[in-house]
Amino acid sequence: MLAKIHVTFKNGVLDPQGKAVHHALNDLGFNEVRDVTLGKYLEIKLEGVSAEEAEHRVSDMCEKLLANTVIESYRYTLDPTD
Amino acid sequence: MLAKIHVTFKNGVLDPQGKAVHHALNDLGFNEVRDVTLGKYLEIKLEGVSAEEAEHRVSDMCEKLLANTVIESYRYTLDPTD
Amino acid sequence: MSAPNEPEITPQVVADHGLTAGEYERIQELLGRAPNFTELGIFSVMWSEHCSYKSSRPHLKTLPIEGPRVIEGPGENAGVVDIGDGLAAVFKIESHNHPSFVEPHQGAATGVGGIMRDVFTMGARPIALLNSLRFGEPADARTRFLLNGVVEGIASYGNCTGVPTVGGEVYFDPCYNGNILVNAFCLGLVKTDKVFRARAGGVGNAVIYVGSKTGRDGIHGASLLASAEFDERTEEKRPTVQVGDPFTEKLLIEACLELMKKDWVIGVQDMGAAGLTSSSFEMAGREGTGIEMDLSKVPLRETGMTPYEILLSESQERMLFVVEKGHEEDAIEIFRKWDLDAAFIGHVTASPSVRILFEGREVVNLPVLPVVDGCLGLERPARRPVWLDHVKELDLAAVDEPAQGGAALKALLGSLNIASREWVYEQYDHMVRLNTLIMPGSDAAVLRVPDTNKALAIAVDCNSRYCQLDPYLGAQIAVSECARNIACSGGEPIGLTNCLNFGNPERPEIMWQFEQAVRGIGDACRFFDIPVVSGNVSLYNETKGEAIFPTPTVALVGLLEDRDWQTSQWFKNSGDEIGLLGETFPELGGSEYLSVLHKETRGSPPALDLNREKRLQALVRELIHGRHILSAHDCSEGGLAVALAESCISHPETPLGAEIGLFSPLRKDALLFGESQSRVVISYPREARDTIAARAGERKTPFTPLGSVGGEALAIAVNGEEYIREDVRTLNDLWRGSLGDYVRQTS
Amino acid sequence: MKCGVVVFPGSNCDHDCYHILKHILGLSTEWIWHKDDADLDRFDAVVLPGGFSFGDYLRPGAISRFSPVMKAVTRYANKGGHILGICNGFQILLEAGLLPGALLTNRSQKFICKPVATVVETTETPFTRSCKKNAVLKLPIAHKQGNYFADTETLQRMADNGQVLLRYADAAGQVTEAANPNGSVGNIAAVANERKNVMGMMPHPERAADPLWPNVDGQAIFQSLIESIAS
Ligand SMILES: Nc1ncnc2c1ncn2[C@@H]1O[C@H](COP(=O)(O)OP(=O)(O)O)[C@@H](O)[C@H]1O
Ligand SMILES: [Mg+2]
Repeated sequence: MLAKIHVTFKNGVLDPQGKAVHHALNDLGFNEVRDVTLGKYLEIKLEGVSAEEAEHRVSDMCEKLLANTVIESYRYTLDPTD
Repeated sequence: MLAKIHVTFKNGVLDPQGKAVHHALNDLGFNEVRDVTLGKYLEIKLEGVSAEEAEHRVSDMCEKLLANTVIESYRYTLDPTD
Repeated sequence: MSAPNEPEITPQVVADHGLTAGEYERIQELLGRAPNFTELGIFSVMWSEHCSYKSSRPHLKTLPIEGPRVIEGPGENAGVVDIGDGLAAVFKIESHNHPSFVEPHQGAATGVGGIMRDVFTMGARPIALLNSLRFGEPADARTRFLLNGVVEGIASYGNCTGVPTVGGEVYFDPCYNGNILVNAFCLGLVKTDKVFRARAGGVGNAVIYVGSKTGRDGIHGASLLASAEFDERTEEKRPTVQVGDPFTEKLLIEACLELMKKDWVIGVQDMGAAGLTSSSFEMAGREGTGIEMDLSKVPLRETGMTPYEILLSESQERMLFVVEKGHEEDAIEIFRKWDLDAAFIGHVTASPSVRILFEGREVVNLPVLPVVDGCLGLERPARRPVWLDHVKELDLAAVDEPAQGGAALKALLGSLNIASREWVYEQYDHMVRLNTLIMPGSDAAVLRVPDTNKALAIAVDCNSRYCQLDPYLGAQIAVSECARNIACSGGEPIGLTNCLNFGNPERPEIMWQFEQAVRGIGDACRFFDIPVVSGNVSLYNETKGEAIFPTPTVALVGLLEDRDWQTSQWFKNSGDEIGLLGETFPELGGSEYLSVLHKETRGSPPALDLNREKRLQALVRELIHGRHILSAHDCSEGGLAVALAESCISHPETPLGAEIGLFSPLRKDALLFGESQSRVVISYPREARDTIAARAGERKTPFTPLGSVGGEALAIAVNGEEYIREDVRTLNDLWRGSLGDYVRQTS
Repeated sequence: MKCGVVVFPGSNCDHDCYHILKHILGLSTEWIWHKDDADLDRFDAVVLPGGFSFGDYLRPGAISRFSPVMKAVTRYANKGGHILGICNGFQILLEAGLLPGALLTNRSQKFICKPVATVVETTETPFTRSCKKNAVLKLPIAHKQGNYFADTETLQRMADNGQVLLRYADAAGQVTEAANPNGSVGNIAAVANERKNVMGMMPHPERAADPLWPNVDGQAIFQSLIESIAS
């Protein structure tokens, strides 16, 4: 079972890295770039859990460790074949 | 147009952050976790480019700036509706 | 006049803004009309406890703030103290407690950013950061998370801006379970004739906004959150947490210092709590002028922001400048060079009011003084807590005296309040800019003053357990101990800044603690002739009715006329002699020993005789300046035994042993672990002993040779019988490892 | 001898390098602004100092390598000019492809500031020529991304070609796992390009070069440069 997790800043929270990348891309001549956000992407391999359990466990991991829910939100998908 | 870009470590590159997260998850009692990789996730909003152009431009951004191809690989999708 | 679609003002809206009905009435009286919604927002932040100091002001007025070296005392963004050679030290300490509890990394990071801006606002280049941290009980899983996050946040911000973090303190106590403390200190250097002030002078001069764009972050953050107790509802009321951008701060430092070299810069203030509102009103207020500005010109990060939001945003890394008319473009050009946003948003006016336009219409028009000064100081009632009578009792006869002292010494060295802070300061760049002569790990950090032969010593201190048991005495001890740390490093204190962390001032017991502590600081400073030049008050550190121990943290800056006087706490050579300056009394009240080994916080804190303390410090300095002693370490938490052990093992490279012989009628635990004040452990070459004895005699300070440096063990005999013998490597591993082990350990 | 110190936005060891070169070593030293891409031929050596250029956002060095000055730095390198990248400067040279490998986050995931010991592996470079082979240099580190990585092939080529200059070691000069502060492969602390005119190092020689502090081991690096240029 593979959990694919995206952690990104909530709306309105300053994303200094995204801002810097945006700036850099414009400087490099990518003038079509209007906005950049930079987040985290995790792949977590799980073993010995059912799909339902995994659902619950992964959301628990996000809440407890992977996302800082004060400023970040998260979403994930579970891939049972992986 | 929204480009969604995943940057992850290449095979064979030790991912110290992924390892640390793996460790921390095990410590928190998530014993079902077998492996963790930690990468970056970027969303880039583009304006005034066609889908073909975007394809080309985004791959260019990745090669030049967004990934360090000595250690990282990247993949992306383009979402024309966003 | 008002912005479109503003809510109507109802009693509920007034209450939600943290204003009482009485205060709202007073606002109407002062204005001669009702404020509109945006104006109400302005009053709400400016009259909040955080900005108005309404509970604390009457007491703070009693602090001694004058001295021959003082260039700017409290009232400006930071205090300024002359250090000679045409230079001044600029410093201040400030709290970021509530945000750090909610989001430790960003809360602590933005705390560091804020205090740095206070310092470079004065025209000074920041050269040192310190911090004073308080966490709850170690067993609480959240404590580890908070400690990790706070330290990482401080590191991320300080390291990136290239300002070294050179010292601080970390304590754990259950009283901080729901309210951690994060107090950040910054020191900068400025030429005395280049000190800038937060003033909007010169009618017609231009008001320039610089730094990051304004977003919706932290609206009512510092002001409201720091002006009310925590409860379950705080979670929901929580404003968007501010995320720090240390890179922008670094650019801002460089750009501002570059701009401040120009002689057409009139005044500047950072946008801290209450953002654009407080900076504009306060700059006008100090000068007796007014400001007119157009919010449509403010660089914004988000769309659809209202004037209310723009004025109250606490987005980080922003400053407000006033420059001479005609130099708008020159100023903006400098910021452009550093790729920073900057905009010409308004000008200084003669009439003492702030007039704010947005999209062509007037949305605010308020007289300056009622806003900045109109909030009435509160004479809050104060009452001594009755529980004090109970906790002061301590029956030593009921406390077991251990037959051997080794186990107690090891327990103390491995306890989290005494163990080495290496795990913390290794994460801080404490060397950048090449000024740090004495790095973290000694009584005070010492930094050279570039281009002179001088150095500055800096330390922060507060034993809040003492303050809980006796806030007046505890506060006096904080000042004394801090000054002692400076003396041990070779310096003479020249200025103090303080951060007063207390519970809810609406409770008379808390107000009593506050009043006592302020009096304690004031009396001690007057006695030592140390001016208080800046400070900060953090109230409402209380969750569900549980207040923290009173924690009046003080930070002192000391001057070394000759940087070669710099002295560290660790023993230097085998064969040197070890001695004690000062006297030990049977005092275990409020000690770390009682807390760690007997799980008790009770009794009276150790007595303090200010005269004795002053003589001791003068003696230590005299011995250092005369090059008679090689190390000096003050006895604080854990007493004499811990001070001796630290002098053995805190050497950055090689721990050294010591053979000690004590003779005393006291109980052995009081002798070794009691925390009697005004004591310093020194080491010196044998031949210096007579000189030291003579000087000590002149200063009427007891001097007792205790033994010598050397060997593999710390061995302490009492009245001829061995009481402690421990391998120094064992002690070293225990002391250095335990904080890191604690953090890495899992619950 | 004339040195240039490049200033990127967010450089913060620029003053320290300048101080050591100019005031301690007495070399003529100039600042180079990152937006300036004029030729660097007037310099005998160019230093890319430590810090957090562009905040280290995205990856340390990732954005800085596109500053106009990097065009000049690359031309200078190709002509054989001496370039020393320290800490963040090393990271930038790697991102620019002027040195082999990459730097990952420290094994501990923490920023580490402390003195460490390194052992000199080769003295046949302009940056180490006045050191003794296997000499131990005590130098401070201060970084969060100093965990050096290169693939096996690259490492082999570097070893064969003498491109590893310093490795983390214990006080006796033994390269041990316990002496590895950040997880770098093979304890690598400093590397050079094939031609040996470009060096990158994570430790800060400029923090161990002012006699006001007891340790001046870092002077060996600068002295080597001075000797090479003189000869
Ligand atoms: N938060 C911190 N940041 C940096 N250095 C710290 C911190 N806490 C403690 N230190 C350093 O660790 C040493 C010991 O701290 P402390 O026990 O408070 O000293 P003392 O007993 O002399 O008051 C000091 O050098 C202090 O500056
Ligand atoms: Mg202390």
